[in-house]
Amino acid sequence: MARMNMIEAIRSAHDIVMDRDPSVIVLGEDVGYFGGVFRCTDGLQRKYGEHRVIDAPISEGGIIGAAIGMGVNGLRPVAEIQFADYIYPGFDQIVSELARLRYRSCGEFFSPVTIRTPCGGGIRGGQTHSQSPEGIFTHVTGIKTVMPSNPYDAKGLLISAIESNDPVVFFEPKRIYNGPFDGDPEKPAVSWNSHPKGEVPEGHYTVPLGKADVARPGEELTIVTYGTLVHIAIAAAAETGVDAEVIDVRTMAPLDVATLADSVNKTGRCLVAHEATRFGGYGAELAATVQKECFYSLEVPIGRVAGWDTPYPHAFEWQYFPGLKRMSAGIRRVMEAG
Amino acid sequence: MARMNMIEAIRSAHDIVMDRDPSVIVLGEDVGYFGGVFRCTDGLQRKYGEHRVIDAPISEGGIIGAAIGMGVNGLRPVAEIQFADYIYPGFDQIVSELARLRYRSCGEFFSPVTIRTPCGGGIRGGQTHSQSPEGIFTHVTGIKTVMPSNPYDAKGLLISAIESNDPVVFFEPKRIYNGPFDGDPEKPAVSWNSHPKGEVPEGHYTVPLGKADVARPGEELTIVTYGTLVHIAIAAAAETGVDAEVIDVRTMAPLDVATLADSVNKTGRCLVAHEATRFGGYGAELAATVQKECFYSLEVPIGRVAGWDTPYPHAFEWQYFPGLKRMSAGIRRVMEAG
Amino acid sequence: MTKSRLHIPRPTARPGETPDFSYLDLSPAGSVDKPALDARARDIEHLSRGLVRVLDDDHSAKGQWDPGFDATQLQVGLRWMLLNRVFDERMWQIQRQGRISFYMQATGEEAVSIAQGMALRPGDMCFPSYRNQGLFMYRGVTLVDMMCQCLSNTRDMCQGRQLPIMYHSKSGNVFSVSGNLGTQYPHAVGWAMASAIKGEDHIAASWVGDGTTAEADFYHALTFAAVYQAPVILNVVNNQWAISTFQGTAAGQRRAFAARGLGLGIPGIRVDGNDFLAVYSATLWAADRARRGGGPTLIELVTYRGGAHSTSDDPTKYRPKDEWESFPLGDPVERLKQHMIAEGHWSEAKHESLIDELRTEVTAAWKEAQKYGTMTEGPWLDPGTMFDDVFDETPHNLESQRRRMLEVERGE
Amino acid sequence: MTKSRLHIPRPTARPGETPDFSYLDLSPAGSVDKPALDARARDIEHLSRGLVRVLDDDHSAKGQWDPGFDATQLQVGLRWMLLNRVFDERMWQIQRQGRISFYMQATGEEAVSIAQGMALRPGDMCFPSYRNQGLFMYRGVTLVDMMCQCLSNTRDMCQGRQLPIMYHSKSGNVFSVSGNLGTQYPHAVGWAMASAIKGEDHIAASWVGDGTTAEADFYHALTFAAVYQAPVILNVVNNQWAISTFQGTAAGQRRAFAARGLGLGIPGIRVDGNDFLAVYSATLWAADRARRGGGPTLIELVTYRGGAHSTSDDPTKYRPKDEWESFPLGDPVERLKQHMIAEGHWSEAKHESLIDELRTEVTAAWKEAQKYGTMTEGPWLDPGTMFDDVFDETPHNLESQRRRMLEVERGE
Ligand SMILES: Cc1ncc(C[n+]2csc(CCOP(=O)(O)OP(=O)(O)O)c2C)c(N)n1
Ligand SMILES: Cc1ncc(C[n+]2csc(CCOP(=O)(O)OP(=O)(O)O)c2C)c(N)n1
Ligand SMILES: [Mg+2]
Ligand SMILES: [Mg+2]
Repeated sequence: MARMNMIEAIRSAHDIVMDRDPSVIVLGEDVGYFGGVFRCTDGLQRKYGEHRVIDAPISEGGIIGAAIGMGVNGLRPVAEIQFADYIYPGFDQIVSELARLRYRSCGEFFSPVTIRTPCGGGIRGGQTHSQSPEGIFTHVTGIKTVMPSNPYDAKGLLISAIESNDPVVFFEPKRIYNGPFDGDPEKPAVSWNSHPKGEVPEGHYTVPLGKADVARPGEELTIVTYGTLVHIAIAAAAETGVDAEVIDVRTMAPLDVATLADSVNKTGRCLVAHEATRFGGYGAELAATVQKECFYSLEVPIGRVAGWDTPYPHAFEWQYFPGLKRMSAGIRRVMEAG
Repeated sequence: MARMNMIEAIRSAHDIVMDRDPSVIVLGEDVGYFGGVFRCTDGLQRKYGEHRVIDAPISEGGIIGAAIGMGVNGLRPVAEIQFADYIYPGFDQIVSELARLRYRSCGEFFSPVTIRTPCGGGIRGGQTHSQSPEGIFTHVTGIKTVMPSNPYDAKGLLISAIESNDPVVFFEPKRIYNGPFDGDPEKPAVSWNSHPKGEVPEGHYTVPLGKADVARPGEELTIVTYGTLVHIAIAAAAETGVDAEVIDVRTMAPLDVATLADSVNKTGRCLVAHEATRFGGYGAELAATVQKECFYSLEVPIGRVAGWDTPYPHAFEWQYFPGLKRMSAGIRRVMEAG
Repeated sequence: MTKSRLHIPRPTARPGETPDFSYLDLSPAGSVDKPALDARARDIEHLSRGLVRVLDDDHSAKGQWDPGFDATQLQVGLRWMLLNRVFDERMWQIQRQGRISFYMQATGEEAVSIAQGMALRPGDMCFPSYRNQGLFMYRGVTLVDMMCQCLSNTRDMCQGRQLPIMYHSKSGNVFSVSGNLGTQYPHAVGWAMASAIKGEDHIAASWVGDGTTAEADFYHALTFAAVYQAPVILNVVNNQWAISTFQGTAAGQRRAFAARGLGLGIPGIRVDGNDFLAVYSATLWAADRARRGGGPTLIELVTYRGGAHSTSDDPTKYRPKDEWESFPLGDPVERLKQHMIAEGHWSEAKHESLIDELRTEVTAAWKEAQKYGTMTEGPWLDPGTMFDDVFDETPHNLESQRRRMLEVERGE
Repeated sequence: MTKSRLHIPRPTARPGETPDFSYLDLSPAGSVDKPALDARARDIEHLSRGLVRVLDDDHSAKGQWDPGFDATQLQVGLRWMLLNRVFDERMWQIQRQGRISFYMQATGEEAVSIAQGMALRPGDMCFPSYRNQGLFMYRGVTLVDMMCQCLSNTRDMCQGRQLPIMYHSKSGNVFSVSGNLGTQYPHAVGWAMASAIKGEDHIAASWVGDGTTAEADFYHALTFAAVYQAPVILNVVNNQWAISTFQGTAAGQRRAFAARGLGLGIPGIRVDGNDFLAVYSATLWAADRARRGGGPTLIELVTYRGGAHSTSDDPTKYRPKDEWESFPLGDPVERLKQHMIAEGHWSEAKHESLIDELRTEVTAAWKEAQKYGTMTEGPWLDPGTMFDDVFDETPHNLESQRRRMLEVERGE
């Protein structure tokens, strides 16, 4: 076992898979010589060559389009989109092609592309470096969507994604690349060093796609969330003294309904939380599913804590971002209801 | 009053607004000389000239990008995207620019673009002429999303959209361009001629954005839906003999929560229905909102009837499309639950 | 408003007006020289201005681009072009009779799929547009299989999931046709990049229409092809029309589509798309160049969309009825036939009997195809299959939707 | 895997290697002729190959592109370029001291914003990239206002909603800077189309970097500009680098960016971007041409990104430390200064005192800006304003979110 932060875990996942399978190639803006603006691919070009770790033109549509073609020709491309905020120029290729190729050709053609992209706020990055667009992808059938919340899962899920024959959009919550974050911007940064999920095997292992994780067991309330907010939910449970069960969704689509339902059927209360804007977000699906599956166990309405329905406001990110304050307020609301 | 089908009503809306306001211009693929593949802009170029009704290159991204610039320069562009299935190449311009321009410039710049696009299935159009992508847009703050279900609303809402200073994505359910449709593909087509909502004033009037409509009053169950499915819901109420209240959402964002909540608080049962795939769709937001607002009135879980979570399957559209059969089954399920 | 200064591109003729193709720059057959395979892109920019033609008005083959075909090769070409045409005619009728829901012809453009198909090797991968049915035929998809796709019947290669004409052929190395314009172009480039990465010498080819050149994916493909010198042939089938808009609406008015890649260093060849020999020869040149590491070539095939855009279209609404008849590059089938007659390889009688033979073949295929089901008669596909192939393995949520769908169908 | 044949574009030098700009095609000052304003696009394609230069190595102005500036005009240009540079230097330090969160310099590229700003008329609309701060300054945005934006303080024109440097100026006709690369390019074309539709003679101009030319919006803009002959100037600021990738990764290796529009019939001019006079003159030519209905022009400004990409970047990781010093086109400020000295309009002493004056101005502005709030000290913006301007009128759901937000802030 080694100690890794999320960046190192992601890099290690690439390394392990590239070493085993020569068909795995990496492409994206600044991923090659430079190793990526977040360093997630650092050293890979030196090790695997310029023909397997490719600096791409600044063209998200072209990157995804070309990756699809490479995948059809037997490669297993891992494409990095520098920030999730910049994925939209490639959206048509994802929705109209990547997600539907296997279906429309009855399995004759498919392209096992993994698209990695850092997402989320809390880093003073302003509107175009902070978005959480996962809810736009979870509605697209034919792709799997993943967001890990710690180095161990990041590596295991990324290996699963790259080895999967299905296209995967892999969101990386950049706020916790270097350490878990409990949602209080005033507190000093911590590192993955002392966190159990910062212990990561050096070799090959997988975390299965499609399985949620109970990040904190509890009895009084279920918090369903993912990414950075998993840690904030755990911190808020401590702060409020509520014995919350925190479910880390991990794979957003397909969703592990059973793990959610079991928990809410036990606790009778549910809070759904994400950074993305609330209206029409992925949390709506979580709430809709939970109300359906757990209607007769639910004691109070399902609460939602999410980014407000505005663009990401640079200077107000700590009023906007669902940090400790808002998570705790959300918990209290659900506990006091009924 | 005149009799109009939805195409005529949409054409009339253009005509009325273009006549009043010389800054209104129309652009899109085949909209000019030819009058649009669905004829929605037929005759407008002859009347208003090639400089106000503009045949555009086949470039949805360019159409929306250029429209934004025109809007910034004082025009009021109405852009047609030939099929909603082809809107994705323009997605980045919608999300990153159109929706955020006013916000990021604190109101100094904005662009009052209306994007019209035919959506939905049931016309044997296969995957790329049948999609219902509204759920991808309702999650994008800064744009309004609209879908009318009849000629009267189509004209009134479209005039509101064009006259609004906010960007609007205006979905047109092509299945009911020529007549309402009760969801039974075996039955002969009907026309708007005999439908009360086919009576449309020739002149200027508006239907306000942001207001839902009670399309059928009822006491036993609330069906929340929009577009083509409004008519199918009404037909299914008749078929099942359930006294359902059918709410036509009309404006999907911002949502008229009060009208929904009032109805469900009255009936105690709710079915949400749309053509789009179910997972992560707009129906999830409807269900999440209703469970929150009406928790203590709800007698049974909110049901969802929607397209299955597969790409649109050409030959199986009548198993896939939420027609009369599935709507009635959905009603029965909700009525029999509890 | 004051007087507008916006330039509006206008076609030279609209319904009721006299067709006028004076805007088309033509060069005489044989007048464009054929550069060496290793010519530098900058030294062959003139190929994007001229028009590579082999077949002259007197039906002889002229110049350096003449591939020097023997009688058999010519007959193979003619046969497949004719089959494409006869097939299209028949499918059009079948649609008109309401027996399939939709169809698109390649009438007048058959040289594109057939001559280019012949110039490529079987291991080369094709990323077609919806007007490349000829490629599928030439690469081994049977007429019955193509018809079954259009019928969405029990033998449909798409298992009912796709609109008619959205074929695919893994064994024939022809990619799945997409309804979204131009999306296949960057796939071809990515495929070609993969071929180069693997050190293989297969190349890729893709096709888009003149109108589609305005889509982002067209440019994405050109950019990536230029940067990585991908072994790919990027074809623009300039059939003058994109539904109701003419090629000027795609910025074809000032400079030929063949020039679209020059600014990225991609050589462009403007070819008489109705000249079977010229199309073959230009394609082979570009393929050989790509295979030797010479990188991408953009080929513009100047042709004319002889028919309606699709069965949903009525072209008399936006262009002169008789425009095709005035098209200076004629009809590819007719031109090859006349050449073969002039060469002594062919006759009107042989031609007629070939047409008869092909019609019979198509009729037989249609008869057989219907056995696997039609729009009105069974056997039927199992609708439960609609949940397959969304993913590699069908996840539980789709399995339960499958069950629920069957319940609803049974009236539960 | 077998040996890959993929072409990988490589910069001529990486850290530790000797800078090598031999790949840059240069023409001597005055060697490129200046065509008539109504020259046809096809007749001036050579402008995309040469390099329009006015300032010669001996600091004199040469040739037809010399705008013949008087001393005052030259001083205006120098003053604004210097202000841009001094401002950038100061803001960079301020960021390094942690007093603003982010910054981007235009070091080495100041001629672009200033000379082009001077060549355009106030009624012309600019759609800038994030490196066009000089345009905002020149068009009347005060240093204090720019600093307040970077501070997100109570006087911030963006009311705290935007990352530093994302300025906008309605009164100065400079559009809101976007963090998404290239999206402003089609806006400029649409704006220009609207100007033409309205029969006005205002033109639009936009700027992107060499790397950004690979984005779809670059091509969308070119296509629409070509089709409608929009009165627009489309600038590519080729500063050789796009973060860590060099211009070859954007397909700049085989053909200059100025040629990118030739295939659409858009004339391209390749200009020495560090030659204040050449930049001014080429821009004025393109502007006059556009204003007369001559349509769009693509201008490539060949320059060098003298600094890091942004405060988040460390260029020593990917390019030689001293590359800028070897850049054959030098430094635009230095070159204009030397020209003015050579012309007898200027002196080292005057230059030094101008720098002092500008530094004082910038220091005063910084002092004032801080009064409106800093990252650590008030006054503060009201976070409730974050719900404004999402729509024209704030809908009820946002109003209730505003209330809820304030409740949570108060600990409710
Ligand atoms: C992304 C997208 N936009 C619009 C359409 C609708 N459409 C289908 S074919 C067509 C015209 C294409 O013209 P061209 O590229 O010239 O090809 P041709 O039909 O002439 O072969 C249009 C606009 C589409 N299929 N996809
Ligand atoms: C759509 C999009 N993709 C990626 C980025 C990240 N990014 C910001 S600047 C930059 C490099 C741009 O290089 P260039 O266009 O040459 O401009 P320069 O910085 O050199 O002025 C990149 C990749 C972005 N902002 N937007
Ligand atoms: Mg065409
Ligand atoms: Mg650059």
